[in-house]
This record gives sequence, structure tokens and C-alpha cells, in this order.
Amino acid sequence: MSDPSGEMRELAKKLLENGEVDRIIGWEKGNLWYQSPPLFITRAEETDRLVFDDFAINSLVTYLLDERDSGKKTGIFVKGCDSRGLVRILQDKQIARESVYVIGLPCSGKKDPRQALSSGASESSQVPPAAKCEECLYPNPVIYDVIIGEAVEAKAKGDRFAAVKEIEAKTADEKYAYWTSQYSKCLRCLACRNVCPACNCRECAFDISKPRILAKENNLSHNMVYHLTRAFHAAGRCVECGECERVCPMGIPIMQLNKKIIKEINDLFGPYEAGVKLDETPPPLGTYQTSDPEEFM
Amino acid sequence: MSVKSSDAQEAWEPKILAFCCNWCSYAGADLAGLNRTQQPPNVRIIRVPCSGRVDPQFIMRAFQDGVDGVLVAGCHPGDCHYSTGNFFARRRFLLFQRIFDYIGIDPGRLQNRWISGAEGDKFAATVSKVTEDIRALGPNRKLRDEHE
Amino acid sequence: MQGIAKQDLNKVLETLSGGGAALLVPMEIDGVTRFARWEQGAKTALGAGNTLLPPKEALFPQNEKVFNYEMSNEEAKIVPSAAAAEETIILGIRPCDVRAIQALDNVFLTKDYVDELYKTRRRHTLLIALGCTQPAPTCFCSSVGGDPLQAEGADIMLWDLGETYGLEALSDKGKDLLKKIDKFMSKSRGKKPAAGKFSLEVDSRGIAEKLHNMFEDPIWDRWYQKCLGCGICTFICPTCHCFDMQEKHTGQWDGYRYRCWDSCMFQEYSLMAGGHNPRPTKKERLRNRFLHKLCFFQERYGMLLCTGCGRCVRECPVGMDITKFIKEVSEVSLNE
Amino acid sequence: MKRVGVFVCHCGSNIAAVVDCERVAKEAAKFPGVAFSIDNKYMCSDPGQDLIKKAVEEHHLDRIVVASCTPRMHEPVFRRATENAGINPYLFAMTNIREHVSWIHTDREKATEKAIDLVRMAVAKVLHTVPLEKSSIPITKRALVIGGGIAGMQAALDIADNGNPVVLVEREPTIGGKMPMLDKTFPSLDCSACICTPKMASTDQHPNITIYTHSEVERVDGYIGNFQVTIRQKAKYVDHKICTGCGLCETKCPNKKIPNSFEAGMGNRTAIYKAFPQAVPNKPIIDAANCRKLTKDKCGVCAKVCPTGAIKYDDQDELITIDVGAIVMATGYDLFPWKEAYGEYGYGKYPDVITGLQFERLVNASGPTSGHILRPSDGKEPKTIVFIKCVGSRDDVKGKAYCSRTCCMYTAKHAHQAVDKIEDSHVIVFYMDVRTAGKGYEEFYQRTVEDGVHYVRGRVSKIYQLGDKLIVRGEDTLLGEAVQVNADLVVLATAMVPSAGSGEIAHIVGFSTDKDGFYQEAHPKLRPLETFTAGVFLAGACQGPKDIPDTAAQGSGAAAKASAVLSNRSMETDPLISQVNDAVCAGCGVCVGICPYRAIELKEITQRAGGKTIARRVASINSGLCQGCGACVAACRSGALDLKGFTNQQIMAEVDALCL
Repeated sequence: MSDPSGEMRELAKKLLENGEVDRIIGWEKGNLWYQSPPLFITRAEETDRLVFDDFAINSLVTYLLDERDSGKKTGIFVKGCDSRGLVRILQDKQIARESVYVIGLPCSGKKDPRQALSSGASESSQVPPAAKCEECLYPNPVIYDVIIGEAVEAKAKGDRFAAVKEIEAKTADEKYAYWTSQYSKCLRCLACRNVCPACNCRECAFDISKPRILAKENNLSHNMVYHLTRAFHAAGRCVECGECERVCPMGIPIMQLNKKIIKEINDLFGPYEAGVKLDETPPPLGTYQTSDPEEFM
Repeated sequence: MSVKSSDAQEAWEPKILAFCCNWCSYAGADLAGLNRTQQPPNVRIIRVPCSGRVDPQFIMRAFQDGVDGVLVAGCHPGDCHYSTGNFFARRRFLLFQRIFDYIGIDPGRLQNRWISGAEGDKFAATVSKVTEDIRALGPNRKLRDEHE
Repeated sequence: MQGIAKQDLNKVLETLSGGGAALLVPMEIDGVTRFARWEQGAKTALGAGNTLLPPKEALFPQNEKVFNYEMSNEEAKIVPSAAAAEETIILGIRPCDVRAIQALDNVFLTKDYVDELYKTRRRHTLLIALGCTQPAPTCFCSSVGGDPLQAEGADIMLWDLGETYGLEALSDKGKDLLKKIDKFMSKSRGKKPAAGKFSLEVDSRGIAEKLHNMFEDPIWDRWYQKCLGCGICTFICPTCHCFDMQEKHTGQWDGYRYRCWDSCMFQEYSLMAGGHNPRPTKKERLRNRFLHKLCFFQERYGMLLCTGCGRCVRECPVGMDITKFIKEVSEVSLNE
Repeated sequence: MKRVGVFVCHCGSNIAAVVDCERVAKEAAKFPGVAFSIDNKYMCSDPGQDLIKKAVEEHHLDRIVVASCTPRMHEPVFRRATENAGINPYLFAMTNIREHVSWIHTDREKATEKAIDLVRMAVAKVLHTVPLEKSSIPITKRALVIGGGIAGMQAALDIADNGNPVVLVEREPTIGGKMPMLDKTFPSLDCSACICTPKMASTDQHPNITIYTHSEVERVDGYIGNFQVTIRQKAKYVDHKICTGCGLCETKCPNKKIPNSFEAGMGNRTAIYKAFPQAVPNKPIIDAANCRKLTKDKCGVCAKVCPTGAIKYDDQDELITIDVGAIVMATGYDLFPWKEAYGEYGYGKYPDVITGLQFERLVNASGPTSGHILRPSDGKEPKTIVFIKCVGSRDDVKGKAYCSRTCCMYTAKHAHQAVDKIEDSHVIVFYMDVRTAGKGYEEFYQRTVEDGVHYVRGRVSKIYQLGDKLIVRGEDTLLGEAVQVNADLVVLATAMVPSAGSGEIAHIVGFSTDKDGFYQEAHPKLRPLETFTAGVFLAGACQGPKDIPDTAAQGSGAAAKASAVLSNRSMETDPLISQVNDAVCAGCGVCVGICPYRAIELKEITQRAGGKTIARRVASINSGLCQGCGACVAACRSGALDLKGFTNQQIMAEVDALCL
């Protein structure tokens, strides 16, 4: 893939200069070679900082929520996965389509800074592709005003639900032991929630004190309820961007639960891909069919 | 919230919570009473307007608190007093049961039934069946918010 | 310098934990490196650099019961919680984390406030520090007044000398403990090793004084935007020590009050009962965190609340880099 | 500090025989918040209710829990008792220790423990109650009736007789619906038009009724008591204010060969026409599609001959807006389009295979044959007539699974008429079952059989033309042998289906249809006249196939329901409905689609945030429409929605109380 940074900078510059947008969200090079963190710019002369390299892994779309009331127009760069998150936020009516200028970037996979560090690599070529990118189904943006670069082929190979099936094959006690070992680690730092494009409520149910649905005490029971609740709130709405799992400092396999839910929704209520079509009907749990499977007779 | 973990010693009896919709299942429970249909005394009912009102949050809370099983009962699909509430409930709980199963909680611990106001016998039979199922599974410790 | 052979490490650990003390060493558990109780046969992660989770949980656990209560329709009774008094040895703690414990000591034991729960734990805790010969790419202790090889405040200092660990007692408690493992000690030829090169460096001199006048500086507008508002940085920080107080009912009338870690990055943290939030956006919250670390704490206790362990630089999912911030602050010109 | 009073009822020995009520009351006294607790023989009796009042005074109680029988029976009683004691009636909780405890258990110890648990849960719930007030919404005292058939006329007349104005909207140029097309009615053999047309006239002349014919309802906004309705009055091209209905134009109109739908295609009409002589209003309209003046700008005869100058070729559609408080749906039925489905009956290619409604026109004295049964192909009198029942009914492969209810009887009537009117006739009825549930119906059927009509149990498998005969092949399933009839005329008893466009109008008014497209009643047994949309009622065959007496009865029933709505200036709404916390609501709108009553919409609010005023959209509950099911609440992720009386906090408190 050729480096689209030049085109990105040029376009961003034009958008800011002619006043089409009030700000641009992209990526810049960080202090360390394996970091390309989010960048926010409002002035044309800053556009030279924009990059789109191997480490531009962050989804930027949840940042739109911070400015949802400002009336400002944002130019935003989206990869395939990010664009589905954007559709999620648009479908949930959190921002207006007119408030974003969407610049699509086909993406053949990014790398995870933490992996760069833990692998002991000293340059990008030594770093393996990020786990979430290995399972990518939508490398090309599903929504955009303009696209930079050529479409790329989805590289997901093998069974999308292989990891889920592995867990399904366990006995109840084995499953519980597995999830206990994972959820016991949870710090409840809420990074998975804060990065999630489906977690776009103004006030999260967890933050409401009356009634408090979840105690602040950190223990296995509460951690489980935290993760089950979050997964259920995102049921049928999760766009599989994998950001939750990427940002988790404790390595909890959050997507294994999200993917289970996707698998079950497809099996129970028919094939459904969240965040792919902007004008789609309500998510699966916001609707029903009288012919849905009947198990409760 | 949460529970004292001392119930193992004495003769253990399953503690079961049932959410019943006001119009069908609760009426079915009333009819079972009217008919004096004997049932195991392990189930406690919370009356809700509709099975569509039941948030999975309540169910997780119940297991945290220490119940051994939960029953959610509503009108038969098509007979919902509010026309569509149980269709949403059906989707919600088809999925939620599978999530429970996936994290290792025996699916028998969360059961759903459609019971009409005319089905007093079905209500009583369901209470007996669910109680038997939970008794066979033994006390639940999973998801429980335990402390000394 | 005295030393112990690396092959004797297990026996040394066995001896140290033999006296009924809890011996906490770096271990990898379910993919997470943290200080955990060593038991015979457990594999340590002494050489793995800084643990992901700092050792602060040994002194300041994520949840801690403060007292029990019993009530009735007529009265309420408080039953104080007995603080844990188990002898604890933390082995393998790095100098940056020892400095972090000094910061916690300042908070919980000085300035006319003594936290009894912390005090009891601290009094029964002995620190065996391990010097760092090769700083990780995210380490910057030397930039914030630390020394990677020397942990002032530890009871015993260890250095990795290749085949052996070099040893030096820094306190009387440390000397007493060394006697227990006397039989494993040998005269080591090695001397205190030299520190490796830091890849992250920043000049933090005068940062507190400068930030003191920068509360309204536009720098915060540039910095807060990418913050996710999660609590990763605070929970993995060895010095962050904010907590919330909550009650848990264990019966109709009974229950306990506990404290649990909280994060100033959370919106709910500064939310007041009436609904007002003095730190309504991520900007105010990020500003508070950085000012607390680099200004307020220095003014109150004479040290920065950052020991350069680099955990936040490593773990922040949006690449928030406090060294970069310090550098930018130093470049700001303040014209009155 | 809240002060709860707990009252445990013995219900004579109904509860006390199994539950130790005294112990329940004693245990309850120890629960948090309980200031007073007592057991009593009959809580629902006057002394029992007085006990509540006295206890509230003496112990300064502010919340009440009653443990007794099912709240489905006595909740209103104890709410009132609570109110009479000076406490808001919603600061009350009831728990059932009779149907759910004493009547289903025998073990005294376990039953008592269960009762204690239930009381503890009720106390926990009542601690989280807040005072609620009923709110009231104004009522527009006017009804809309959609459809001017027998159901709609009956409903309109009854509402009007109750003293309320009614607007009746009919799509056709005349009211009356299908009934005036019929010849006789079963089982009395009354002349259908003779009993129907006076009803049409009464409807027309009623001072409280305004009729819009040739009109359609285009839009309905609002909710019970407060609907805003937009009616499209389609252009008639005749000014009915001036027209005297003399009929001269009809006689002069040169275009006379337009099939008349009133004659079910058996007769013709002109381009300017009245559907039939007794049409109401008894004035013509111009069928624009067939008028030479309007299509080709030629002719113009009617304008020339009209003595009053009522012809208006430049007439336009007109939109009329009215406010109404209640709506009655009476859109009726159509016949199943058998020609599209039944190849074995020739897909309509044999002119002498006709429907029952066409037969009605053939036997009707005012019909195209002046009441002589003459077959369409050659105008000869048929001697052998075959009737086939269940064409489209009870046939889930080609038609509908349901029974159309009226066909058995009208076929018996037709068979009787054929035997009666045609000498030496031979009448055969192929049937699946004969269903004659109705007063005098079975007797009528027996009479038909005695008349000599030959009933053959079985389906017809094939009809084909041979010479001037229709060869009808079928099977007599009782005898187990093949049957062949050489018939002159075949009459199909086609199924009733919802009238064309009924789904669209249901959507406009805002309620649902069932799987067959009939209007969905709120409850199949107990609320057959209501829809799920408050203030919208159902009458007649739009709800399901039915005969004239049932239709008339439903018309009156729906009128009674609508009149009840209109009988007050305003109506109280139950406070146990959903509420929105604006500050928390993100306006995602998932609740809007979930609400079966269309009670939620997104409305714009302004809010202070971060030092500025912002405008954003949040969910808003219409208290007139919300029925309190709570489906939206469980779907709301953030918890911005809650259901008063069954709040998240109350239910969580009950759950906690069970285990603590």
C-alpha cells in the first residue's frame, strides 16, 4: 500500500482552509516509533502532522461524541472497522450525518503498540499484525464522503467463530473457570466502554447511582455483571471493531463474548451485520418476528 | 446486596425467583391457587406488568444476591396484553440464556415459560418442574456476590 | 558485596516465606504480571522488568473493608474492621515503585493524618528492591529524580549480576532478614552494576513551579482531546491512591463500609450529590491529574507524584505520554 | 425516615389456616422502615380498612403494605383505603399470601416463611415508592367513523343518539356498503334493501351526523381524545349543494356501458351516476376516468341538461381537517379474488361461474335481471345449479385458513331461492361442513334441505365447459364415490377478506392488523372492540368475517365504547406509565420503535451543558397513549426510561429483599 499521508494532508488542509470543517481528527506520529496516537487539528498549518502508518490503529469515531452538542463540523478519517462504528453512532442518532466529513481509508491491517513493545521489536516490520486485524471482514470503509486509496481485499481467513466454538465445547464448569480467570483480572478501568462506538449513551447505566446496578467494589461477581451487561447492551449493535479488547490492559478476551452474541443473533434471528448499512431497521433486540424461535412453551 | 455463604450446612432448599406478567402468568398463578393446586414452596413471585418489562439486569442481580434459579413467565406469543411485549422478551431471553450458558451458568437456572391466565395447572407444573431442576443442580455459587 | 547464587533463589524464597510471612514476588498470572504470593513451585517473573500492576495493592488493596455495621429500627452500631496484620515481604520491587511507596507513605502517614489501615499494613511490610540495569523503552525514572539502581526506602537492595544477585541491607529490618538467609550468602566479586541507557528522557526540573501558573494555559485544550477518560493510567499507576467509600448490605440491617480504588479520570469521580460537576469534561479531569502528579503533590510533599515507572506511557491506548507533556510544558513561554 | 405499616390478612381461615399470620406480622415489625405491623381477620372488610386509617393516625404511617389475596382483585380496594387514610394511594404495595401461599401449600412452617419473604419484598418495594398523581387529558366531543356500511352506520347512529357529533367518512359515492346489494337476509328472508335503506336515510338525516362520501381519511395525528384527522374529499364534479338529484343527467349521458360495481359487474351504469336509486346522498357524481368531457374535453351533455347548473367540471379534491376524540373503524370486507387462485374453476373464464354476491344481484328485483335468475352467458334460466362452498375459506394452500362464517347460511339462502324461483330446478351444494351457529340458522338450513336441495359433502375438483353445460366434477366423501353434475350455473361461496386498502388505513390511524389483514383487536375474548391504540374501536367485518346481526351488534358496541370516551370533558390517565429522565436520555430512539402504542416520540429540549445552552432530542412519553407495559424501559440501555410503580429501583429492591 502506498503512503496516503500526502493526499490526507492536502485534503485536510483544503477542508480547513475553505471552512468546510471546523476540525480534523486523524493520527500523528508519537514520541515512540510504535505510537501513532489520535491527532486533533483546527489549523491548516498543522495538517503536516497527519500520518497513516502501521500504528494508526485507534478508531477515532468515539471522539465525535465529545463534540455532539457543539454544532461543529468534523473531518474524520476512518478505516473499514472505524466506519462501521461511525454508522453505529449515526444510527443511534448521536450525531447528524451533516456534522461529519468522512474520509475513508481502505486498510490492510494495523499493528498494536503494546504488541510492538512486548515483542521486543525495534522496527515495524518485526511486529506482527494486530489480533483484531487478523479477523477483519470490512477492510474498506462502508460510509464516506471521499475515499483515499484503492479498495483492499478482506483478509479474514478461517472460521470467524473458531474461538467461540472452542469455549462452547467446554463443560459448564470449565467455561465458568475460564471466564473466572479472565474476569478476575478486570480492573474496571472502563476503557472498553469508553472506546466502544456502541457505548454512546450520554450517561452510562453504570454511572447512575439510583439505582446502582453495579457496586463499585471490585470482585468477580461484579466484574462478571459488568462485562455481561456491557455485552448485552451492545448485543446486535457491536460492530466488531475489536477496540475493547485492544485497549484492555489486562488482556481480557472481550471479543469472545461479543462474537458469541453475534453468532447467536445470526442463528436465532437471521443473518445480521451491525453498522454496515446506514438506513437499516432497528437492531435485532429492538424488533421481533412472530416467527422467532419458540423455546418457552 | 449479596448473600451469606452459610447455606450449605443446613438442609438446603432451592431459592427461586419468578417474574410473572400481571395479565397471564400471575393470573395463572392465581388460578392455581384458586384450584388449590399444591406446589413446592420454593418460588417467590415478583409481579411485573409484562414479560417485556423484565430486564436481564434483574436476573443477574438475583443470582448475585444468591438465588438458585430464576423463572420468567409471560403471556403466550400473540396473547400479550400489550400485544408485542413478549415478542421482545422472547428475543431478549433466547439470547440471554445462551450468554449465561456460554459463561458456564447452567441453562436450567434461568427458565422462561409462556403461561396463560387459564393455565393454572401449567403454572403449578412449571413451578414443580423448575424446582426439581434446580434441586438437581444444587446450590448456585456462580455469579454470586459472596462474602464472609 | 554479598551475593546469592541464582540457582539458590527458590531456596531463598522458601526460607523467606517459611516464617509465616506473605512473600510477594513478581509473577505472571493469567497473562498479567503482578506481585503475587509466592508458594513452593511458583515461577517468578523477576527478570521481566516492571510488572503491569504495581505493588501498591499490597498496601492499599483495590477493595478494603473499613468497618461493619449492625442496625435496627432503633439504633445503629459500628464494629471496626480488624486491619490485617500479616507480615509481608515484597521482593523484586523496582526502585521506581519503592519511591511510589514513599509517596503513599506521605499521603497516608504524614501531615497530621494517619490512615490506620495503611499504617498497619505498612508497618508489617518489608521491601526487597531489585535494581534496574536495563531500563525498558518506556522507563524514565531518572528524569523525575529517581535512580534505577538504588532504592532509597527499601530494606534490602538486590542487583542482578548475571549468575548471582548482589545484596545489600539498607535498614535494620533488612539486616535482620538477611541473617535468615545467611547460609545462602557468599562473598560476591561483583560490584553494583552500571545503569543502562534510557530511551525516554525529559528535563523535569522546575516543572511544578511552572505549572503552578498554567492552570488556564491553552496547553490543556491540546492535551485532553484524545483522552478516553478511562482509568487505566490511574489504576496501573504506583502512586495513584484515590478511593471511594461505599456501603454493602449483607443483610436486612447489616453490612459494611468499604473503600475501593477510584479514578479522577472518571466523570462520576467529581460528581456532587446535587448533580453539579466541578470537573465536567475530560479537560478539567486531565488537567487535575497532571497537576496533581507534577505540581500539587510537589508543593505539598516535596516530591513529584510520578516516579517514571512508564506504565501509563506503555498502557495508555491513545498514546498519552507524560514525558511529552513535561517537555511541552517546558517549551511554553509564560509572559506575564 | 419512612414509616411503613404492614397489615397481614387472615382472610378468615383462608390464609390463617396455613400461614401463621401473627408471626408474619411480628417478623414484619423488624424489617427496615416498618413502624407498625398487625394481623387482622378480614382486611378488605370495613373494620379492616378502618384499621388502616386508625393505624395511620396513631403511628404516623406514610406507606402501607397489605399482605392478603391477589392484587388482581383487591388492589383498587386497598389503594382507596390508603387514600382514605390520607396517604397517596401509590405509596402502597400489596403481596399475595393467599393464592400464592396458603392455598397452594400445606406445610405451615414453610408457608409462613414464604409469606414472611413476600412481605419483606413488598416492604422493600414500598420504601421506594413516590406519590403519584393521575393526570388528565381533554376530550374532543366528536367521533370519526371510517366506513359507511351497516357497521359504520349503526355506530354513527348510536354515537349521534348519545348526543355527540359524528363524522362519517365513506370511500364510495354512497353509504350503505354491501348490504343494499343483497337481496334477502337469512334466516328471516327480509328484503335486505328494505331494512338497509331506511337506516341509510336515518344516518343522512341525523342532525349530529356529517357524512363525507367519495372521501378518504388521509392522515391521523394525536391520540385518544385529541385526534386530528385530515379527510380528502375527492372531486365529484357535481355541486351537491345545488343538485336536486333529479337524474336527468344520467339519462342523457352517452357513455352507458361502464360496469357497475354495485351490480358486482352484472350490470352497467353511465359516467355520471348514482350507484343505485336509493343511494345516499341521492345525487350523482362524475366518474372522471370514463367521462368524455373530463378525458377528451368533448360532450358536456350533462352540464347542458342540468336544470340547476350543478355540474362543475373544474371541481378539485378538497382537504378537510377535523378534531375528534374517538375513532370507529368499519371498513368492511371484500370477496376473496378467486379468479387468481382457483384454476380448477376456470380462473373466471366461464361466464356462468359466478360469486354469491353476483347471484344476489341476479335474484334481486332491482338488479340487472329484475330478479329473474338468468345465466350471464346466454340469459337462459338455469335448471341445474351447483353451489360450491369454502372457495378461499378453510383452504390454507390457495386461500385463507379461516372460516368466513356467513357462507353456509347465504348458500342455504341462495339454494332455497333457486328452488323457490325456478321450477323443476335441481340444486346441488358441495360443502365441507355445514356451520349454522346463530339464532334460527339451523332451522333455516334444515328447511332448505327439506326444500329438496341436494347437499353433497366434498370438494369440487374440476369445472369445465361442454357445450352449454358446465361439467362439475367432485367427490362425495360420505359415499366415497366420484360425482359429476352437468350444471347450467355454478355459484361460488367466496371467502371474506379485509376490504382493499384496509391495511393502509390501519397504518394511517395507527394500529395493527392480524396475519390475515383483519384488524387486530386488543384481546380476542375480552376486548374484541378495542384496538391497542386507545380511542380507536372496531366494528364489523374489518375485524373478522361476520354476518349482519353480529356486525350491527358490534357497531353498537363500538359506539358505546366511543361514547364512553366522549362522555367526559377530560379523562384521567393511570399514573403507572413510563417516564423519561431527560438528563440521561441520549435520544437513540430504540424505545420509539418498541412501543406498541406509538406513545413515545423524540422531542427537542434545551439544556445547560458545559456552560452553554444546547438543543437536543430526547424521548417523550404521551401519557394519553402509554399503557404502562414497560417494554421500552427494559430496552433502554442507559436507564433513562423507567416505569412508575415498577421502577428499576423497586424491582431491584424486591430482588435484594428476597435474599438478604
